Amino acid sequence: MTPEQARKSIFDVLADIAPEVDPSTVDDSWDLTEQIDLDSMDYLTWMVGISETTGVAIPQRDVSKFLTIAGAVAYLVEHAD
Amino acid sequence: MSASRSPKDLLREMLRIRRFEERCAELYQAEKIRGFLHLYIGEEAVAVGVMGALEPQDAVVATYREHGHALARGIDPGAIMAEMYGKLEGCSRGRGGSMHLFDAAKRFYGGNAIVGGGLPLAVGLALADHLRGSNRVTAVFFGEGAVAEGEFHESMNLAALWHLPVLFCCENNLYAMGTALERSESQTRLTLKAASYEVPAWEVDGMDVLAVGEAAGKAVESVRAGGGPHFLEFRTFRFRAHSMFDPELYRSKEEVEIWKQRDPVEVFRTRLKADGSLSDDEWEQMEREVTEEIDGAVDFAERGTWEPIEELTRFVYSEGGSS
Amino acid sequence: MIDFLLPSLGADMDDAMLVEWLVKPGDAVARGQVIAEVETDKGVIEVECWHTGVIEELLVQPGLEKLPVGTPLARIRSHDDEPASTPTTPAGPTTRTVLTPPVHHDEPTPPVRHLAHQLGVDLTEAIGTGEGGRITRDDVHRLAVSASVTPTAPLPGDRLRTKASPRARRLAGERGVDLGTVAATGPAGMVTASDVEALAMEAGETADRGVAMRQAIARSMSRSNREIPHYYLATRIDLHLAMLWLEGENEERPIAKRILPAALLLKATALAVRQTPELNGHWIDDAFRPAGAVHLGVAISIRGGGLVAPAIHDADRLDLEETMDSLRDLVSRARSWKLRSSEMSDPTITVTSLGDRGVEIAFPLIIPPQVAMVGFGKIADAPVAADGSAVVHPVVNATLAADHRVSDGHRGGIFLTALDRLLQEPESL
Amino acid sequence: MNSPRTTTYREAMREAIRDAMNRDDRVFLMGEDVGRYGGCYAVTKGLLEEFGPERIRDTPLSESAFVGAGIGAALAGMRPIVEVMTVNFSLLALDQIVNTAALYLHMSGGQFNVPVVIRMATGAGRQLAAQHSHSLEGWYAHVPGLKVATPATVEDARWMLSTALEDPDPVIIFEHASMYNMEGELPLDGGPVDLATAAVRRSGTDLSLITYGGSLPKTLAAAEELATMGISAGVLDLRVLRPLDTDAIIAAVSATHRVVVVDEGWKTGGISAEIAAIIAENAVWELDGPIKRVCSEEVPVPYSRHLEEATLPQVQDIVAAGRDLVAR
Repeated sequence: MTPEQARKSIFDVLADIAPEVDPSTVDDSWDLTEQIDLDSMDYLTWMVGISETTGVAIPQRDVSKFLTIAGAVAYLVEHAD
Repeated sequence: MSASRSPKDLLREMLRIRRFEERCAELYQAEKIRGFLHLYIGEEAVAVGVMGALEPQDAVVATYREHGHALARGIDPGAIMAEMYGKLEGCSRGRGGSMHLFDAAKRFYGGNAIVGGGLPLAVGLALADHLRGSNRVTAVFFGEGAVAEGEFHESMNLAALWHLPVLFCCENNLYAMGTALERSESQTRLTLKAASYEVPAWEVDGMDVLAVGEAAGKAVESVRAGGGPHFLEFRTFRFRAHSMFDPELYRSKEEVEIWKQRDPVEVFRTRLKADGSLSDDEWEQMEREVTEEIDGAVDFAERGTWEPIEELTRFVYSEGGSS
Repeated sequence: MIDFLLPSLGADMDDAMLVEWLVKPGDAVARGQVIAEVETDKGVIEVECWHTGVIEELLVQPGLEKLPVGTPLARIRSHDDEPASTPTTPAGPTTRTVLTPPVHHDEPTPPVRHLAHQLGVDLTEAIGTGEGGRITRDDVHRLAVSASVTPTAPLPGDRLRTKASPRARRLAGERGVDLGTVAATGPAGMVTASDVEALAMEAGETADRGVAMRQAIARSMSRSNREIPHYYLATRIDLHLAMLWLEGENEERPIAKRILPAALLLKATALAVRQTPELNGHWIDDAFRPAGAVHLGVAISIRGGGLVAPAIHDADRLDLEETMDSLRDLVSRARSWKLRSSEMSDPTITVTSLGDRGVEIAFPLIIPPQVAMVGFGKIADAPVAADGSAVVHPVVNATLAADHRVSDGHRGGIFLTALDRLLQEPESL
Repeated sequence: MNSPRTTTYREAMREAIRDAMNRDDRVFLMGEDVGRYGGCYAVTKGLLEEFGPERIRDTPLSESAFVGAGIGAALAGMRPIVEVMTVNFSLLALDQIVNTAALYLHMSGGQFNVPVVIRMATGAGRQLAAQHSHSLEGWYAHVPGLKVATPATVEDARWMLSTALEDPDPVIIFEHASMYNMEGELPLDGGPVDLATAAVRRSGTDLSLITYGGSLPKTLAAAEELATMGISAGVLDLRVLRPLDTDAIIAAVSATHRVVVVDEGWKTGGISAEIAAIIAENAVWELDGPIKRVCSEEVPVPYSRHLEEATLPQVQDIVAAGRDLVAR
C-alpha cells in the first residue's frame, strides 16, 4: 500500500463521519481531534472503518498511532501487506 | 304626599302630567324619543288620586303606561325625560326607556312591558311585609286587559288566600290596545271577578280626582289595618291612541269626544273656577310653572350623556361578589 | 319662521304620504291642533302641529308620493315673528322656548360608534351620508370594506386541504412538515399530531429540521430553567482500576468490538440509579411519577449544532458490549435523523459526557419532564492520595443535576457514592 | 379527624334547607306540596312540623304567581327558596324568571337585587314521558343575570344552597331526579362551596369527558370502562352552567387534545353546543380530533322503557365516542 493509497482510504472513511471536512486543509502532523470535531465514538468508528477497508487490524496498543494523519499513514503502509 | 292636599294641588298634579305627556308626543315625532310610548292623557285623575292616598314607605308597581304614576309618585321629571332620551342621567340609566322607569328611593318597582307581569311581583312585595309584620301597602296598577291573564287570577287568589296587604288598582279604559272590554271578557263587571276571591271591590269614577282620592284613601286605610287585599276598578278613558303608531280603528271619534266632555283636568278646573277657589291668574300661573318645569326637564334630557359602551355588562350581576 | 316637518309617528315608520291638509295659508293654528292627515302602513293618522302661529305656506301637495320622515311640509309664522300685531288669543301658554329642530350633529350614535370600534374603522375623518352628515351604520360597513384589511397570512401547511387535526396542522407549521407527505393514522383517516412528530424525526430537509430542533431545545431548556429547582452535586471518581481493566479487555478485542470508557460510565450510571429511584422518572401534573425501567438518555451532539438525547432502553440490563452496540447505533441514527419518536419521548434519566471536548466539570440542565441528569467531564490523569502518598491516576468528575421537588442532596450523594463504588469493580458492570 | 358519614343526596339537600332556615329568618320555602305532603321528592319532609306554615308555604298550582311572588319577596329583602316541582312546570314561570328576576338589576340601573333561589328537579329516566322528562338547564344558562348550579355529588347537594342564598343575584339549582337516592360521603367539617368552578372528578391523559348533574355517574362509569381498554379518560364535572368555568374546559382539552361532552339535553342550541363553541374558539389548535357530543336524541322523551333508553345518553354511547376519538 502506497502512502497516497493509505491517505485516500483514511479520508474516505472520515468523509462518512465528518462530511464537512476538506482533506486539503488537514495538517498531517497535528493531533486530529484538535483539528476536527470528533468525539471518542467518532474516533473509534473511524478506526474501525479504516481497519475494515484496509484489512489492517489495529490492536489496542497501537491506537495512539492514529492521533495524526502522518502516524496513521505510516502505520498502514507498514502493516498493510 | 298624603298630607291633605288642596284641590289646587290635585289640579296642578294632573295638569303637570297632561303637559308632560303632550310634550312627549311632540318629542317622539321629532325622533328624540324612540321605541314604544304609551300616553296617560285622560287618565290623570287615577294616578293623582291613588298616589295621594299612599305613604312614602308604601310600594308601587306600574305598567308601561306609567308616566303619570311616576310623576305623581314624585320621581323627578328630568330623570324621566332623560330616561326616554336613553341618557345615562335617566332614572334607569337610559336602559329602560318609557316602559321601564325605576326608583328605589320612591319604592317605585317599575313599569312592566308584560301585561299582568307586575301582579305576582306585587304579591311578593306584600308577602315580605306580611312575613315581617310591617303595615306597608303595595299598590299595583294594571289595565282591564290584564284581567284576562292567568297571572291576574293566580295573584288575586294568592293575595286573598294569604291575606296580603295589596291594593289592586284596575285602570279600566275600555280598550285593551285594540280590543274592547266586551270583546275580551265574558264577565265585564270586573269587581265581580275580584269578589269571587273574597276581595272587597268597588267601582270608582276614574275621571273624578276627588272620587278617586276618597275611594283610594278608604281602601288603603283598610288594607293597612290588615283588611287583606282590596280591588278598585277605576272607570276611565285614554284620549290618545294606545301607543304612538295606532290609527285607532277600533273606536269612533264620537266616542272619544263624548269622554272628552269629562276631561278630568278641564272638568276639575271649571269646578274650582265656579266655586271661586281658582282665579284665572292662578290658572295661568299654574300653566306657566308647569311649562317651565317641563322645559327644564327637556333641557336636562338634551344635555344628558350616553352611558359608556364599556359599562354595558354592569349590573348583569351584582358588583362586589356575593356579599 | 318655523318649518313644520313630517313627524315620526312610530318606531318602525320611515315614510308616509300626505293625504289631506286641514288648514290653508293664513289660518291660525294652536299648539296640538290637527292640521293634516297622512297615510302610513298602519292606516291614516292625524298629524298635530306643536307650534302656535299662522300657516305661512304649504310646501307639499297631498296624494303625490311617500315622503321620508323629517320632510318639510309647511312653514308657520310664529308669534314672535309678527310685527306688533294684536296677539291672537293662543290656547296654549304665551311664552315657550321654541324647540330647536332635531339636532343632527354629526356625532354618530353610540351603536354606530360601537360597530366602528368592532370593525376597527377610524371615524375621525369619515363623512356620513345620514341626516346633516351623520355617520350611519352603512357608512361604517362601507369604510370597513374599503379599508380592506390585508387578508390574514395563509395557514401554514399544504395548499391541498389534507384532512389533519388542528394540532397536527399547527405542529406541521412549526416543524416545516408538508402535511401531504404524512401517513395518517388518526380517526377517519385524519393526520394527527403524533403522525407529524414521527415524520419530523425521520425525514424532512436538514435546514428545517435544524430550525425545528433548535426551537424544541429552546422550549425544553427554558421550561427546565423556569420550572425545575435544580441542585448540583459533583464528585471526583478514581478510574485507575476501571481503565486498567478496560485496557486489558480491549487487548484481546478486535477494533470493531472495542469498548469505550463511555460504555462503562453509562452502565454504572444505569445500575447506580436503581438504588435511588427518585432520580429516575418524570414530573407530570405537579406530581413525580417514578419510572419502572431505566431508559438511559444519551446526549448526542449533531454535526453543525444541535443536540438530541435518545434513550438506551433498559440500560441497566445490558452488558457492556450491548451497551456499546446500542450507543454506536444511537449515535449513527441520531446523526442521520433516523430516530424513532418512542426513543425520543421516554428516557427516564439522561447522561451527558463532555470529556471529549476537554471539559472538566459539566453543570447540565435537566431535560423536562425528567428529574435528574448526570454529567461526566474528561478522563485525565491527576494526583490522587493512595495510602498516604500521592500517585497519578486517571480520574473523572461526575456531576448530578437533580430536581429538588423530588429528591434532596442526601439522596443525590447516595447515588454518586454508588456510582463511584460500581466503577471500582469494572468487571461487575 | 372526623370521618365522613354516608348520607343520600336527598337528605343532604334537606339538611341544607334546615340549616339555612335556622340561621336566617329571612329564609322561607314555598312551592307545590312542600309542606303537608313533604315534597314531591320528599326533600322537605318534616320541615313543616319544624318551621310551621308561615315559613314552609304550600302554594296553589300557580307557578307564575308563586315564583313571581318569591321574586317579589326577594326584591323586598327576603331570601326565599322557591321549589318548582320540576323544570317541566317552570315553563309557566319562565316569564317571571327571565323577564323579572334576571333583568331587574340591570334594567333598573343597579337599583334592585333579586336574591332568590329557585330549586327544580330535572331530567328523565323514569318513564314519565315527554312532558315530565325535560332537561332545560341549558335554557336558563342562556340568560345573563341568572346563575345556574347543577350539584352532582352529595357534598355539592349539601353545600351549594348556602352559597346560593348568600348570592345577591338569582340562583337556580337543578337536582336530577335520578340522584335523590344516591349515597355519598359528607365530610363532617365540610363548608360552603363556590358556584363558579368545575371539578376534576377523575384525571386522565388520553381523553377528557366533560359533563354535569345527572350525567356524571354515567360518565364516570364510561371512564372506568375505557380504562379497561387502555384509554385513560379524565372526567370534568362542570358543577355550574352559568358562569361556565371556561378555563377548566380549555385546560382539560389542552391536556388531552380529545374531548367528549356529555349532556342529557338535546344537542341543538344546548349547553353542549356552547361548550363545543368555547373549545373551538379558544383551544382549536389543541384539538387532535373533532369535538364529540353525547346527548339525548332530538325527540320528545318517549314513555316506553326501551325507547326512553334509546333516547337518553348511555354509558355505551360515551365509551364508543371515546374510543372513536382515541382510535386505538
